[in-house]
Amino acid sequence: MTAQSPVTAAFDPLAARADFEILAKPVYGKPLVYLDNGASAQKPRQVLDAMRDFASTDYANVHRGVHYLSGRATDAYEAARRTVQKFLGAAHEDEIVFTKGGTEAINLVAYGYLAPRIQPGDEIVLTVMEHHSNIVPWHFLRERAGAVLKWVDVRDDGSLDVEALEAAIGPKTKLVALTHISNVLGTVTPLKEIVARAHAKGVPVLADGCQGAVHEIVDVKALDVDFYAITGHKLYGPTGIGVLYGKRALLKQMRPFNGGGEMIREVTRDVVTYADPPARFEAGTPPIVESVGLAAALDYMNSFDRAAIRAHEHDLLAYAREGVRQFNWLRVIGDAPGKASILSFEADGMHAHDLATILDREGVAVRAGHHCAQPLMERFGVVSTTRASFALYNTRAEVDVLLEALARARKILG
Amino acid sequence: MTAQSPVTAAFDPLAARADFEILAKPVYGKPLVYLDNGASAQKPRQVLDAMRDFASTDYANVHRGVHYLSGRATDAYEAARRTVQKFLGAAHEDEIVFTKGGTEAINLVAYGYLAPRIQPGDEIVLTVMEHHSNIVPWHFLRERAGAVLKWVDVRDDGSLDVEALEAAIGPKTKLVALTHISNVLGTVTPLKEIVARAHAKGVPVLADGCQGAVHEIVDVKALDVDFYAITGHKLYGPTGIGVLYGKRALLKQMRPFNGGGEMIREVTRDVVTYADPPARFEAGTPPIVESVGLAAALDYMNSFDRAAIRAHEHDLLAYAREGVRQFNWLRVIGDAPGKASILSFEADGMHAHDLATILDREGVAVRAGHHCAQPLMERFGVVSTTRASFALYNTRAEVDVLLEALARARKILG
Amino acid sequence: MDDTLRELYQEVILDHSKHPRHFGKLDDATNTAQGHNPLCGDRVTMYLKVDADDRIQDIAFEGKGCAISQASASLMTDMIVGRTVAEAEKLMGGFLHLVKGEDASGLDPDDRERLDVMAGVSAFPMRVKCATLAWHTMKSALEGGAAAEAV
Amino acid sequence: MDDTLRELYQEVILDHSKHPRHFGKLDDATNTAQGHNPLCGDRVTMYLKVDADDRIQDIAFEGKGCAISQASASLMTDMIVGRTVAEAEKLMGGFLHLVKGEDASGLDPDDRERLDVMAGVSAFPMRVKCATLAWHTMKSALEGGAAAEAV
Ligand SMILES: Cc1ncc(COP(=O)(O)O)c(C=O)c1O
Ligand SMILES: Cc1ncc(COP(=O)(O)O)c(C=O)c1O
Repeated sequence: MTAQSPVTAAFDPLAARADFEILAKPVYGKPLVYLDNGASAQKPRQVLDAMRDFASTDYANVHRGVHYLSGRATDAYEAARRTVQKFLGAAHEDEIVFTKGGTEAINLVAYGYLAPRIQPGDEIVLTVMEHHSNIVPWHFLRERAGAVLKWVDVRDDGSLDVEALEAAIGPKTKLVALTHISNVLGTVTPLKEIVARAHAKGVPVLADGCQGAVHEIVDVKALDVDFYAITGHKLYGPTGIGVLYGKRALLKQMRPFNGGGEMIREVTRDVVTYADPPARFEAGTPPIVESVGLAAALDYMNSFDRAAIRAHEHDLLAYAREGVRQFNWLRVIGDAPGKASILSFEADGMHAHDLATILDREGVAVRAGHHCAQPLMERFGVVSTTRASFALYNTRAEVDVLLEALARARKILG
Repeated sequence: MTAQSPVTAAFDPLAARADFEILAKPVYGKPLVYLDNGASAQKPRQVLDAMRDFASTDYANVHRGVHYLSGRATDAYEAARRTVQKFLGAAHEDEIVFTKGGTEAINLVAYGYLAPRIQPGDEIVLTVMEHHSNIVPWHFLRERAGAVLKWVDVRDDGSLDVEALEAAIGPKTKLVALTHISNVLGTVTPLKEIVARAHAKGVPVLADGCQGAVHEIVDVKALDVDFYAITGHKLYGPTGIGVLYGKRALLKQMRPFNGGGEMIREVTRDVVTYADPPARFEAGTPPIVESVGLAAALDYMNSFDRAAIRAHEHDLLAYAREGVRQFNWLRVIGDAPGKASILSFEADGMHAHDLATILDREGVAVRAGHHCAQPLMERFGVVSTTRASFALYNTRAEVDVLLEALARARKILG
Repeated sequence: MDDTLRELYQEVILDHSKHPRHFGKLDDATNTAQGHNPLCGDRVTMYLKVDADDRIQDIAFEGKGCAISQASASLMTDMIVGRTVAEAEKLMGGFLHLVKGEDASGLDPDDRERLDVMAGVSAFPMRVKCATLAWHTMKSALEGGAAAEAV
Repeated sequence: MDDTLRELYQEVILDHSKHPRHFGKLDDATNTAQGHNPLCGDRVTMYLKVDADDRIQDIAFEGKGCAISQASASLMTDMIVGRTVAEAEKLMGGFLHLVKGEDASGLDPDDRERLDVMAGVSAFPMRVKCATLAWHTMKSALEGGAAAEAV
């Protein structure tokens, strides 16, 4: 392999890079090689401009005003909802609930859907590779309502055993909560098949799509998934916003989560009645400017051939995976077939934090730690890993810098 | 009175106006007169620039990375916390919890503090002038846990009867939840005195400061209030962020609300332990860029003499209050002494929505409706009101435009 | 004065809103429904008397609201009485097109002319809900009377 | 190579981290505590044997961690054994100043010299918690053994 990307790739990461000002700014006098995209992606100027322009042209609070700016802001906010709807392939715009992030989207399902339905002993099926955001809300239901968590293991290569998952679904299972893509292993779960099997047993499925929506082309209708959670800041969009997709029929049955303005139909001293979804779940002033930024981010992604982005990311992963084979002191964790562009590894005698510190001084930003996935760390018998995660703007040349920096770290620490 | 502000005012609204690009943009070919500040304030370029600069220079996810950008972002986020701490006069920075808005800040108290402490029949004291955001979370506790809501009335001028409030606090009262400033009446409640009386009966007080922090100079230590909720977008800051101030000792006793990354100490398959405040309540990726924007907004406010801003706002209110006396068909709702710069009114034979539509075409943005305060509407026997609310950038000349537009509306509809 | 405003608040509209036709209750109503505009808190109650031939024999409404919603309700009741349910629903379809600024050519020319006073609403997207509330409530009454909400 | 990195990962540090002194358990410990760095999940357990005169007779630690935290623990145990509790706490105060890049002139010159290998940490604010974990845990053990967290 060479540092040149194959000519077949229709996607040009260098052209895209120009949209990300921050990538051109050196750290410690060295070019920034930003490989911490799994934690958060950088934002293109199209997103930052859209937000600033909106805030300085059309801003007001939404929904309840009859004046010009309020109308403009409401239109922008609702247009953003439709942009998300199309991005996820949802049937209806009222299936799109804006939240403050991916974590809150999952908590909304826990509080609004599951909590009123849980009896002591009822089960929630989840996998050992879940992010804490898709674990702790269920632990709450264990602590507070006696729910039982049923953990499904992954194979040594990080792939999910669908049979094992199906076997874990029993008569007391109330929900399957699993990730679409593991933020540590890169594993892509066969969501459509899992949903079909869970539905055959009458159990709904919540997919944590915080990584999934970044790397896969999602169609919630085709997946038939019941809930799908995404987060703006990993999708090249702003912080402070996420989305819960929920099937209309399920959202309608859910009780509200936060109480406040906008989510009510009527409030008196004695009684309160609630608005229909999605308003029922959007209490208070929503992330208005952020909705505009999120729509701009999705538009940005769609301005490319998304399959070509995907191919580019897979190329980077393959190139990096091949590159680290030269290091016999390095063990990759997660090698599932078809996995997304996330590379976690452990290094003999080198702690992830030391490694990350040395890489950092070479300009290479990676993540070191448990990645909010402690049960998975335990599964693989590690305390932490080092993780390089690739976005559309990364290049093979950057992978080369990573590899060189790894070799240098070995020299320093080895 | 004349359209000139008194020369004694140290604050120059025209100079400040220049910081707000949107105010210079005409609507329907007329100068924008933005008097919907109670719903949301416009943002100065200092805020928009700070956010954009941060996003294109120092952005990464916070807290868990060891790389350069992660350190920069974490520092900025924690510096924002200290800026808020100083703004509110809090004793400790860990008493500042970032939320997605004012509504969520109040819900955090309902879910994290009060829910585990409520027995059927326990009482929550609140006033009839609360915003739905400080009503519905307590209705949830009524619906779900049998709490009883005790409503304290206001006088005909909109002022709060402190004796009546004290009398409503009984042995079963678990919380007093009241606004610092009414978003409809402009009434400023005597918070310090109320807190003292509630504490004398052993009851903690939550103040809804979403309007209070905008118009008053707040010192939570001096007020001795237990919880104080604020929202970014009304403070000339971004959407998608708010703050709960909570006394350290109380926050420590609270259980978590949202579950996810960052708020845990350790997660295993069977057990989860939680981080200390404020992290315990900040599950998931927080509103990082928004924290920078909020800090910039507070810095912006503090770049002026805040007492002078307050005097300017009071001058606008007095000028407008005087101005509407000429309209014998108009009834002001809320005339409490010392009230903040919010003017609500009802007009004979003219529905608030019709009025607001006509004002809008004159470039005047006001709010029409129930202002998320239906119990208060009921108290005053109206379905809706028209509300003009003044910010630091408004001028007497704008009040004149409002008055002319009102006269014109009367001609059209009267 | 702004032309679109003059168009919105025409004499006819203001007259309808100040002196609404068919305002009140119907004691022998066969169909009723409540409508609610959560934006402003306005509500309307619609009473209809439908005979065995599905003809709307009588109609009345109660409630408070802005000039647009009151005028729309008044005009609607005036126009609908005596029509069959199917005709009323067809009229409603045309009306919705009209106030949203869409193609309303499906309307009978006479109806189109009478409804024309409401066409100005299309320039005020934030007020469309006010204009349609009575109509949605009427439809909801015909369908069995669940609470209607302005949409 | 970056000078600050060379400063951080000096031979002495790497040697301490690879061959930590006083690594293991103390069966007759009078004081123990667990420390935890939530950032990376690292943990350390500290065992101390304090005699009637408040002198630290023996000390040992167990746990996994990065080079910085291991070296810091190793160096600390080496330096602290034989001191009184008060002396250990004074040393800790100076150490904290040193790794935060603050004025550490309160340290005894000999101690200052031995601790100097850790001074490089001050250029890496995100790693200060790694360096201080063992010290906080030691303090927590002396205070009665509640779990310590890197701060
Ligand atoms: C798989 C996965 N789920 C959930 C989350 C939580 O998203 P957020 O922190 O934006 O709420 C993340 C990212 O942190 C993630 O990678
Ligand atoms: C008094 C008061 N409380 C609470 C809120 C809710 O704030 P937010 O909508 O930002 O959550 C508002 C504003 O809408 C308010 O005016």
